[in-house]
Amino acid sequence: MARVVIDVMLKPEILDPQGKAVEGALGRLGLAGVTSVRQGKSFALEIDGEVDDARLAQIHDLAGSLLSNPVIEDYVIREVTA
Amino acid sequence: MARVVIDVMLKPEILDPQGKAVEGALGRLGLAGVTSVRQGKSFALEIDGEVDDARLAQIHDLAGSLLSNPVIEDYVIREVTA
Amino acid sequence: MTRHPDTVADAIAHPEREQPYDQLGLKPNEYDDIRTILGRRPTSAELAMYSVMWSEHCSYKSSKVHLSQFGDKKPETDKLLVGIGENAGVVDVGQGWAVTFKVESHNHPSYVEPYQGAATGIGGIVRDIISMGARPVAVMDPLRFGAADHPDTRRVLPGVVAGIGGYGNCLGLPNIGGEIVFDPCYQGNPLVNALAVGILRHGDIHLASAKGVGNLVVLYGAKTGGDGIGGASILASETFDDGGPTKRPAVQVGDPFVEKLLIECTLEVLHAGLVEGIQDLGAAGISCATSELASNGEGGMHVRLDAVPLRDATLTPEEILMSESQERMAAVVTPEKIDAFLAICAKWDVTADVIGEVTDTGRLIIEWHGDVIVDVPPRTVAHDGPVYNRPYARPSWQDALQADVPDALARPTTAVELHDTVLRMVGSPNLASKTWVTQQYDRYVLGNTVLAQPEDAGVIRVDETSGLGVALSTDCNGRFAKLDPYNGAKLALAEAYRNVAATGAEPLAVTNCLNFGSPEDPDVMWQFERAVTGLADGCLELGIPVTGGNVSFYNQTGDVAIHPTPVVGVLGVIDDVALRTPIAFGEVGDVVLLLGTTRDEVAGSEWAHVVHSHLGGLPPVVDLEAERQLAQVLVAASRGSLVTAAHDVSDGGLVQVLVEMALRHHVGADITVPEGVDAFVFLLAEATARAVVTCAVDRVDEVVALAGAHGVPVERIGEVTGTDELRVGPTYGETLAWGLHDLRTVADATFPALFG
Amino acid sequence: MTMRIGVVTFPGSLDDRDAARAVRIAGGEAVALWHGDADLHGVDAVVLPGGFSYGDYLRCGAIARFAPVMGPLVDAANGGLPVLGICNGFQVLCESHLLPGALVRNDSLHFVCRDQRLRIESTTTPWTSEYTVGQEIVVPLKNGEGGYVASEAVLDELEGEGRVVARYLELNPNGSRRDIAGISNARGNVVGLMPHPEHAVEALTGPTTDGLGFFTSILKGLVEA
Ligand SMILES: Nc1ncnc2c1ncn2[C@@H]1O[C@H](COP(=O)(O)OP(=O)(O)O)[C@@H](O)[C@H]1O
Ligand SMILES: [Mg+2]
Repeated sequence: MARVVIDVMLKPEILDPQGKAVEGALGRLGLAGVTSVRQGKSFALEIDGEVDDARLAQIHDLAGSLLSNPVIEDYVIREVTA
Repeated sequence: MARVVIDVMLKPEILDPQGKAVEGALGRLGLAGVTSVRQGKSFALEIDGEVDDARLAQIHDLAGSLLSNPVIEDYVIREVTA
Repeated sequence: MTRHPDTVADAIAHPEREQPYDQLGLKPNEYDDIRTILGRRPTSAELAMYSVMWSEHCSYKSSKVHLSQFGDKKPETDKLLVGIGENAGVVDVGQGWAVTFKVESHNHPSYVEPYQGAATGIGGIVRDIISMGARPVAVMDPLRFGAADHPDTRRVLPGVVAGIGGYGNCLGLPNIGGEIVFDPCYQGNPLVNALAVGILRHGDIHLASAKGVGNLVVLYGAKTGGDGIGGASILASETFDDGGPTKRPAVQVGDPFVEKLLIECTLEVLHAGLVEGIQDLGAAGISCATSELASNGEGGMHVRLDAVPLRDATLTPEEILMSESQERMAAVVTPEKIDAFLAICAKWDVTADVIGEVTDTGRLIIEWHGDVIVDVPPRTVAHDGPVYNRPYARPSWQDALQADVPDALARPTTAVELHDTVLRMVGSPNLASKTWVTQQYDRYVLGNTVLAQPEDAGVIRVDETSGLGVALSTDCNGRFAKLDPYNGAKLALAEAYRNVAATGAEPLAVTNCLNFGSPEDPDVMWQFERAVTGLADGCLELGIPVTGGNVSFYNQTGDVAIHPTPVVGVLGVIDDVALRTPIAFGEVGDVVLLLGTTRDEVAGSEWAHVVHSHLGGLPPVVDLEAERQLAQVLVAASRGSLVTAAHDVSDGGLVQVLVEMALRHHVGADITVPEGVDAFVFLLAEATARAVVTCAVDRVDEVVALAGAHGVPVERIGEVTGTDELRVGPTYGETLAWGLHDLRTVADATFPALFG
Repeated sequence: MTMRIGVVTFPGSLDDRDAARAVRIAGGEAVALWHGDADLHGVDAVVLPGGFSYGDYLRCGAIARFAPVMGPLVDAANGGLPVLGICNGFQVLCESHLLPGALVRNDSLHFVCRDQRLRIESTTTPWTSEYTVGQEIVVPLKNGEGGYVASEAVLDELEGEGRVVARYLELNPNGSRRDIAGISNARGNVVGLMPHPEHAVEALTGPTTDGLGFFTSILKGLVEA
């Protein structure tokens, strides 16, 4: 059993309406000094067996195609635990 | 300038249709052995100044009320960097 | 980081600096023209402005010479309050009400990023409507995709549909219609056209012009980011030598929530009388808004570009001028009213900044931190761009295509074959139920939707007290246009016109979105010239003016262009929406009548497409006089409450019409094939100027008399039975019967099976 | 005396005009309430309309819940003021903890707009008193995040106390637990409903006029009170 966590976020130059809405709300609720909020997605995969190099390459492929849209998003594989 | 990252995920007992859809798609695209996928949200806050204990307490409050809905979601503050 | 910009003084001092005009899409002759206009080389900011404003998309340089026909052949009408040339045309619909509507393309962005491309297509067309002073009240989405079962269609279609729904639903605009057509010719070039309609009182019309010397220019809405400015980044890197451009996204991301606030805020400032002139920011952003406002007004403007609020502080002035960031507007406001204007923006949480003022210098002057970086006559940017009379010639293959008539295609020869052919067609992607798509769209919001999909046209109530309403339909059969672009455009017009009339509304005005391949290909240019001429002639014959539209060229992959696809939108008015005619078979015992003449016309038909993958021959005969007479019958029948249902005949022929009328409310009918008519031709030919109506038995004589009075052939073809079956006979000696449950199952299964 | 029903407009509210129209058609006076104004202006009941408040960007209703108008509204609701939350309004009521549970993304992952058959399960609320128990109605439904979820204990409690106000029939459009389309608080004065009765008040524009009962119920109840 392995666990892989992938974070997907909008590229920095892309408008993030959701982050902007949260930024506004945090300010109205009294959290001072917030200069920017970006909202991202994360995917936590539980996988049977081991995540070897081939598996990881496959996960990279899918993270860059299915889980994120490379036109507007970047991803990182944050965590791989056995 | 500090950076705070908060992860929000559905509680384990709440059905996650998006995660389910991703799970199905990963399988169809040939990633074998995926037993579960959960989709979460993350918020990256850039904050002017320092995140002291009082600030952190305030962020915990907001993470547990605004950023997540405790009825269905849990949150963790994943990262606090100066 | 403030870099030293390329100023006008620099341009004078360093006249021979090389400029990357070609990478910005300008031709050498165009660059020379700019130098002639300015009497010097342009600054890089000026080059940015000219390059984007003189692009095909903004300047209509290849289409202008042909589009002028819409003005030259404009029919006599007193209904047109604002015509071609403004953000959108405005039509008088009576009782002091006016309607503005327009359709625009967002084809290429939707291929690159389907969700955001389609979403921002809706956002852009809605801003055109609010900039006229109108409240947007509905949207429509004519769409075309490659083969339904192609893997890339599975990527593009769901994203486009989700984007249109995501943006339109969040804006609170009902989606009242559209089209979904599949054809392999659109594989690499899907068409995402978006139509918006708005209503206003006659006195509320606003125009894009900067009047009144000393008045202030306000930019309001979203902050400016680096969206859609790949070209300007090239410019920045060529001009400055400190490490090249940062990455700029080619994709624009929409924020419908901000647009909703922009709508409410704009309507409030307009109704409070705080605005002298107003313009939306679409393609070419600030370049377009400032140059158009200035050249439509006193002729001069002074802008401080550093006052533009930025989402990304690293943007260069060239990039700010070219940015296509969404959800922005520009207004001209007197100094006395500026505080009130800004207060309303604050109420709606809309960012607003004064960025300049109106002058009478005849120059558009733009400063960047005190340096003058633009000093141009605004007309030369906005209106006096290049005009090309591109070569065009009838394609060498056109004759062969027209000669390839469908006469030899095998037709069903037995009742069983005909039965199965119909079932197959009912489930084919172009004819199947579109519910999978339309149920992702809110059709109820605002509470004025009287008819929406799958009716012939969307009908919206304009005035709750009087019941005044408007009807809208968009149509185009690209196969017909490929076979004969002149008549294909007329057929698109005829179909939209007929759809509007079928609801009981009187057709009033036309908008269009002309989707074609490359204008640099003489074959395509010929198609374009023929289609525009056909549409202009058709509008003149029907007596309804073109009020505006949009041209989308370069829809082609390599040498292969899409079918010419002149999408036509027709607007009609109905005095009392309570009298509208729906398509559904209603009362059991009602008589079914066919209006119009059936001819053996199957070239370009859905049958030839589905069963034989054949495209050749000549499209159905177009008879606009017959269309006009048919429309008069349909409108009069509605006004007199003579008919209980009406549905126009088009794609798929008569049988498709009957199936749709039966399935709408699950009510069957018995249909008789008239003597001497071939059952196949009766059911599947696509002869135009036809409609099916139903009426109570005791009104048949009146309907027949009405049709007779207008010279429209009418034939009694059956009766509404209310059973579970649609029966048609005699066909090859037998009576065919399709169970409505079977038909529904077949029609409903296609989209979910394809798209999940 | 005409009863005054407040209709709150948040930034991004969309069905506020429709809700106000429904109130008028039912014979009441609709009073526009502004999200930024912490005052209910003495209305007799409140409708939180549908829409996408704050774009629904974080979670539906999550940001609206903190609007100034919600302070007095929550107090008044706890004191017995009748409140109806429709769609986004339902989401706001859950986020405000005036109603239990939460609304999550539709199980189809698509926004869905359809004419939905419902069964009215409770007529003891001030918003449903004009219906009969078991009455079937058809009203529009349109949401992207309409799946009602709550713990099994809460669901049992809702059913046990007769607080399920309406249930989906024929097809569960969004994956709601136990086909729940609407619920009330323990006292019954606060009702949340995912479908849109305000879009079914005129034969011309709605699939039916079945939704009018919500608005005639409240007006009749107020007059009799
Ligand atoms: N196919 C067309 N038929 C008629 N008018 C057109 C057509 N294409 C463009 N126009 C008109 O030319 C003007 C400029 O078009 P466009 O650049 O699309 O407007 P905008 O800048 O408001 O988006 C508009 O008035 C538009 O209606
Ligand atoms: Mg415009």
